[in-house]
Amino acid sequence: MINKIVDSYAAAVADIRDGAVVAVGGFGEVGMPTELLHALIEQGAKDLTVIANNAGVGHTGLAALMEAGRIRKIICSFPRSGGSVVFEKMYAAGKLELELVPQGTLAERLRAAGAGIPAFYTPTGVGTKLAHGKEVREIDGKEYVLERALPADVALIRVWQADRWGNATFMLSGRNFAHPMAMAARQTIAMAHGITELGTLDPDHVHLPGIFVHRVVALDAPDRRSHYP
Amino acid sequence: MINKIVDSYAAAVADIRDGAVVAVGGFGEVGMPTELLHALIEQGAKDLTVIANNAGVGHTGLAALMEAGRIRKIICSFPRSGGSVVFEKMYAAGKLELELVPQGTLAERLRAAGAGIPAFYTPTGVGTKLAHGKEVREIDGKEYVLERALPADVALIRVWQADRWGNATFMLSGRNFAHPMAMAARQTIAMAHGITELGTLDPDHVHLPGIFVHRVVALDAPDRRSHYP
Amino acid sequence: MTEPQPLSRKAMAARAAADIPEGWYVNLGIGMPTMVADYVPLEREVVFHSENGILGVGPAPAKGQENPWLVNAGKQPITLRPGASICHHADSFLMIRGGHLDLCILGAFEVAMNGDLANWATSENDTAPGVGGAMDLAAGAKRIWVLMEHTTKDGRPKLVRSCGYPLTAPRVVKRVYTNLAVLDVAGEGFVVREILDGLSFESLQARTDAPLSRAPDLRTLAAH
Amino acid sequence: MTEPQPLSRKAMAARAAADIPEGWYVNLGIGMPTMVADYVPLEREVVFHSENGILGVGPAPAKGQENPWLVNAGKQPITLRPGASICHHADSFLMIRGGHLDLCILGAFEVAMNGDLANWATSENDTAPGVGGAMDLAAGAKRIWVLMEHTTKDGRPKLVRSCGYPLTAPRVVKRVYTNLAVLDVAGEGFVVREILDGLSFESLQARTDAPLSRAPDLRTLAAH
Repeated sequence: MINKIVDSYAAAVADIRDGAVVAVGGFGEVGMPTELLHALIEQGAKDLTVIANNAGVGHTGLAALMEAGRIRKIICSFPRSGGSVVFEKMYAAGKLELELVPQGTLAERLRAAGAGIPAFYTPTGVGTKLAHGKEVREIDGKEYVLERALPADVALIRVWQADRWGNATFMLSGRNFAHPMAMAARQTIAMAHGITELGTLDPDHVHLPGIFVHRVVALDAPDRRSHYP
Repeated sequence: MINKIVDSYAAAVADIRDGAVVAVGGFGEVGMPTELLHALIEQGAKDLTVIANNAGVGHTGLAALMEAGRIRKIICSFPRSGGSVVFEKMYAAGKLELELVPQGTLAERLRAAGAGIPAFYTPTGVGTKLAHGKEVREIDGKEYVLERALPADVALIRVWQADRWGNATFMLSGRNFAHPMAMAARQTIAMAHGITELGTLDPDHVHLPGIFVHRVVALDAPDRRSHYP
Repeated sequence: MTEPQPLSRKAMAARAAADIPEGWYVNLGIGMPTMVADYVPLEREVVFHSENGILGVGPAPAKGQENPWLVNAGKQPITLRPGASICHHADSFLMIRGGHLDLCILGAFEVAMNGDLANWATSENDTAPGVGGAMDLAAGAKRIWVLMEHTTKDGRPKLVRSCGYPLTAPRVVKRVYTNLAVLDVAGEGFVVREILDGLSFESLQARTDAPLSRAPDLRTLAAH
Repeated sequence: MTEPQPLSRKAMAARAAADIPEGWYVNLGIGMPTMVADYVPLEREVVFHSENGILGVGPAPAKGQENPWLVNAGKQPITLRPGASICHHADSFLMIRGGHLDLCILGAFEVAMNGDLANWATSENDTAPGVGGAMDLAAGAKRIWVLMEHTTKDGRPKLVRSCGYPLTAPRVVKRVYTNLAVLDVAGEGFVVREILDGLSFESLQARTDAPLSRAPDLRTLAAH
């Protein structure tokens, strides 16, 4: 029997290694896998490269992981936003490397990694400083920049419902980056607001097929820790 | 009020022009927009380039359009299958140009056109005769072939339900190529098994957002002609 | 002669809103552009897109009716209108980058007369600017309109011959709505289509770095 | 000495099926490979993928129970099993091309000792061959196994030093299941892991173009 459901956050993140590239779902706070990030702090992995749209808010979730000194580099589109206090302090202090990527290029580079596409051309960024050092090529009279796939070792995502095969649905704008990140990662770990019996999700309406999900933990697993510290 | 619903097949296909590139949904017979193809025969556009996974079966639908001499070139992955009698005769007689594309490359080239990606690298086809004449590039020690986006002027697709904004759902394996084709086309024309009131489709479960659909005709429109001639 | 009162932010948003025809798919940038939606009546059906995978953004929810799972690109609570749909981020940016949006209205630091847009970083040395979806929108939408004050707070022109700030995308802006005028990008300058009632063309030129010319049917800019 | 009876097509499918562990995501090529699913018991959960956007293909439907909206890549009616999901063609091939499938079992015209696969066109001059998803599967899946007769109908070897037919993909095949043997690709030849009961190694070599070697634990090929 395939059973991707584990019974604790600790088990879910148990084998994330030092130096891993970790994609973190969420757009702002919506869809952010906060509890998985807190479990990752407990777990202790360090020297991480994090892929996320934002660089954390306040002192919980991604910001807490950052504040704990576990993140070496962050790849994101919009690091500074209301409340990104930890990022700003650590970046200014030179304790954090930043790779700034246009938001659509970020999503597309993740999908490309999932699709076996090592590189693709895009008009986004042409003629800007974010294209510096990248190959620019004229195709049919228009210039494009070559962007590389962005694979991850692990993706941490928040889903609405999930079954033991890892099939998942999302709730409204909670979907955002979770889908391309799950495609891009060798191991996707999902925290689910509800665990549902195999066969109860409509095959026409599974958002994220189980092939992209490797481990599932229920939101209310016993070691849930939504606030940190 | 946005209303993409037209009241006849004739109106749906009215402005497809000679020489157009027409993407035709369906995998085998499932999801094939047969009635739209018959309306296109009536409409008279010729010198068409057709993008489709298969090259038609029997003497209806795509095969009928082909037999009527309207197709100059077909871009597909699997032209010959049980019953592809029209294709085989016309191809052997030199009346049809064929561009053979691996099925996944076909789907990805369509999506790329929809995504504003003019070209991408893929391992599919490397070291085969389908890579002849194409750029091959080594990236991180592995060889890839450069494939170009495949945009269409028009996509003809069959959907399950649709509303007046063009939002659509699919039924099971009827989904197949319709989605990437709708993304790739400047104008997507959908025939719908059911027309539903705006607001009745669950926003979380719209398969094809209306931004990709430009015209909708109900399956049972008065000029439905499912068999040809 | 006293100068007339520039348009308020609300009036600017309303002016841009008046030019959006029914049926367009439109993305509104964070800040003032987001206000444009408030001035498009629901019965004129315009489909608003938000980068985080939403097509069919509706009006802001009533206080206390916010759905925590439903925010726009600015992370503000929103509603969906009938006909809305949700997609993931890669598909959402496919809509943007694939040229499926009819229009994107953005704010800007500077717009150059050749259409160059600078709206993401204020200097080459900015410590950690965020680019967000600005470059994708600027490069991908069918049309880019800019909605911004005509000058900076300290009076420096924002419609310039050549951008001093880092570019978001070259040659993409088609039209600019300011608190003083509506202008089209014209390559060698800007064409003034509408000018604030009571403001002289010379005064407008004095607040603009790039050369201005009059549209044949130059009209008065009024709140809508 | 009379030669033993080669494995039937069903026995070949069953033999390959025996090697698929629970939990793998597996695509089965059209024809004999599709039969492999019949020999994986439902309680050993293997998730079968079909190119046309199906994950979780179940057994063939009973006569009269066919759903016209539900076919596999060979256009045969199928069922879905609990846990199945549907996606569009681009996402379906993303699964294939992105290395998400643990295994793909394909038929072949020829397999070369370096793993080269030829299974889509029988000659350079074939008038209109169909490639379908063969090249995507061959280049994309984590493992490629081939299921085919050991020789052509007229006795020519299909396990060759070098493919004569147009390639589907170079150096991708890991293992071959034939009606006479189970063999691993070994670069300079094939390693025989199992051989049909009663067939001599020399007889097998005589029907094989590429050089064969014995696996240290060479076993007898038996129907499963």
